[in-house]
Amino acid sequence: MIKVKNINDFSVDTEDYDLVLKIRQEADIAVARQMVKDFAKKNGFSLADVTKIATVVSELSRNIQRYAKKGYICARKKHGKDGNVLLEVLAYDNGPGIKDVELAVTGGYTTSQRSLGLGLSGVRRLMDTFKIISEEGKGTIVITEIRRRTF
Amino acid sequence: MIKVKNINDFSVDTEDYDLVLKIRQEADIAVARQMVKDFAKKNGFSLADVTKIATVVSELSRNIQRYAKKGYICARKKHGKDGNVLLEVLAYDNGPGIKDVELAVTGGYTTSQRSLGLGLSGVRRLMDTFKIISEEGKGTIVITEIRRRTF
Amino acid sequence: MSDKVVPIIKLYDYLIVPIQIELDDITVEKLQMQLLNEISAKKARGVILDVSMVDVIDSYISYVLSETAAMAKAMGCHTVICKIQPNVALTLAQMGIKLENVYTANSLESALEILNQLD
Amino acid sequence: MSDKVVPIIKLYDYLIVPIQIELDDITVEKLQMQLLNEISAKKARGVILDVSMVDVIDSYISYVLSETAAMAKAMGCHTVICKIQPNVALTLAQMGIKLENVYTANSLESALEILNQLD
Ligand SMILES: Nc1ncnc2c1ncn2[C@@H]1O[C@H](COP(=O)(O)OP(=O)(O)O)[C@@H](O)[C@H]1O
Ligand SMILES: Nc1ncnc2c1ncn2[C@@H]1O[C@H](COP(=O)(O)OP(=O)(O)O)[C@@H](O)[C@H]1O
Repeated sequence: MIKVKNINDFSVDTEDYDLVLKIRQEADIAVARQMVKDFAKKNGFSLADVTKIATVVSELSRNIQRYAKKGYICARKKHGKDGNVLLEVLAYDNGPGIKDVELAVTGGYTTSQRSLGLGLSGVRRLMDTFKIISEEGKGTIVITEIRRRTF
Repeated sequence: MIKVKNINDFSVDTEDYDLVLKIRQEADIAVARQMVKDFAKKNGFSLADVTKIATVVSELSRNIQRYAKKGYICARKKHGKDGNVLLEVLAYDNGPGIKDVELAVTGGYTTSQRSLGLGLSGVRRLMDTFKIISEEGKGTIVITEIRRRTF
Repeated sequence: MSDKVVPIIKLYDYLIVPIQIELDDITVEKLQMQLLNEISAKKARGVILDVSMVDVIDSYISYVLSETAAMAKAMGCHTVICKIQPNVALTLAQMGIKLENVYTANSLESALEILNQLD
Repeated sequence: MSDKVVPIIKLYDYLIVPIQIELDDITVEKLQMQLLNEISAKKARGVILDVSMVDVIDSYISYVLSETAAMAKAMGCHTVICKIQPNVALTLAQMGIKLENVYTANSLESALEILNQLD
């Protein structure tokens, strides 16, 4: 059980999640991608959405690995107010944090040499909800949800 | 150390060999092939002869696996009377033995369903010397040598 | 063989590369190395990447593929990405990612046609 | 994916199969299954086995390859074995083994030519 309350007073409890995946090395990215993909499939998400979700996990876990060295990817199934099923992906790390979150979420901004800077903005575009909490020197949390479509 | 004297009074001492490889399952065939191949290469055999030697090991180890279930492939470097370098491959098993050795070495004879019956005869054609000792109910030994060619 | 992550088939002046492995970061970097080495060794004038088996292409993989294509171009070699899965194409489009420096085709046949016309 | 031992590329009505793995008994049997399945699924009229990376073909592997080719033929599909290593060809010849039911070619281009002429 990991309880976190230190990033902008935001609290994460990994016990609330169906799936908790440690990201420590590059190889963990592929594992996380695969695990969350299977989880989404099992919960009846369409193939198009499964592809999006896998891509989101790929982006968020790479950011953890690249900028914070280690952290967690968590996933859970939720029920929205309107009875909809949602899949939530949460990425959490205790890395350096992001100075200007606005800028980081703007497509095209990157602090990497070989990168497009389209990761976070891409995730926001793929998912139905997107929230990022980051504090310099403390870490970063990204919380994002996608609705299960029935058509 | 395995000393064997039970097949037609023929004695094999695995301590005399540079390489002794257990054959117990199909996967061991590829390993034996690779190990003897490396050994032949290291001892200066030409690529053409290395290919032949690997093929010989493949045939003999498959026969062990297929007809006797388990056995050994051994290999060693030897010096011929004329100063030539030889590579000897020995296949040994305590399987059912071969009733009619003459017939078994004749190309085209096989007791398998899906097989050409060109294994033992092929080995004999590829190598410079070939000897087979087999006793029903006791087992089979194949000893075969190839000269290192300097051209 | 350890640094070869994909099989590469030479046909005419072209290389056909079926990518039938998961593209993680390490793999995609090895893929880049292997491709550039083979383009140079075989003096290839075109390379066709068959990505029909690849079910995730994210921003970094896109970046490396485009970068590889740019390097190939500098070596006189065009790149065609062939049989991208519709869901993968959709995801890339929605993220605002465009594969740069590459042609795209729906089949190996049309990929070859594109390369033939460029020659 | 576990039963797929080789990548298979479809070009026109043909399958191109680069065999870039060691052929042991288990692998060669999986290869046979995979090939026959894909010939049937893709209605292939020709299959090209690129064996340039294979450095041992013994009597059993020969048997399975010839058997596969015969089964393919029964399904209306010709088999070309392409780029066999000279040392492997020599060894087979010396053993008195002939690959049955297959055509042989030195390059992918001539393999395609053979199949085109058979059509
Ligand atoms: N977990 C994180 N920790 C610290 N900084 C991050 C993290 N994730 C993203 N960033 C910052 O946000 C920028 C934009 O991220 P992103 O859109 O994913 O693109 P990219 O990773 O390609 O640069 C990164 O360049 C980096 O500076
Ligand atoms: N180690 C062995 N133990 C018992 N029988 C053997 C052994 N090796 C070969 N044989 C017999 O000799 C026959 C001919 O062997 P071979 O020429 O290698 O062809 P194949 O294995 O294809 O039949 C086999 O069918 C089998 O009956």
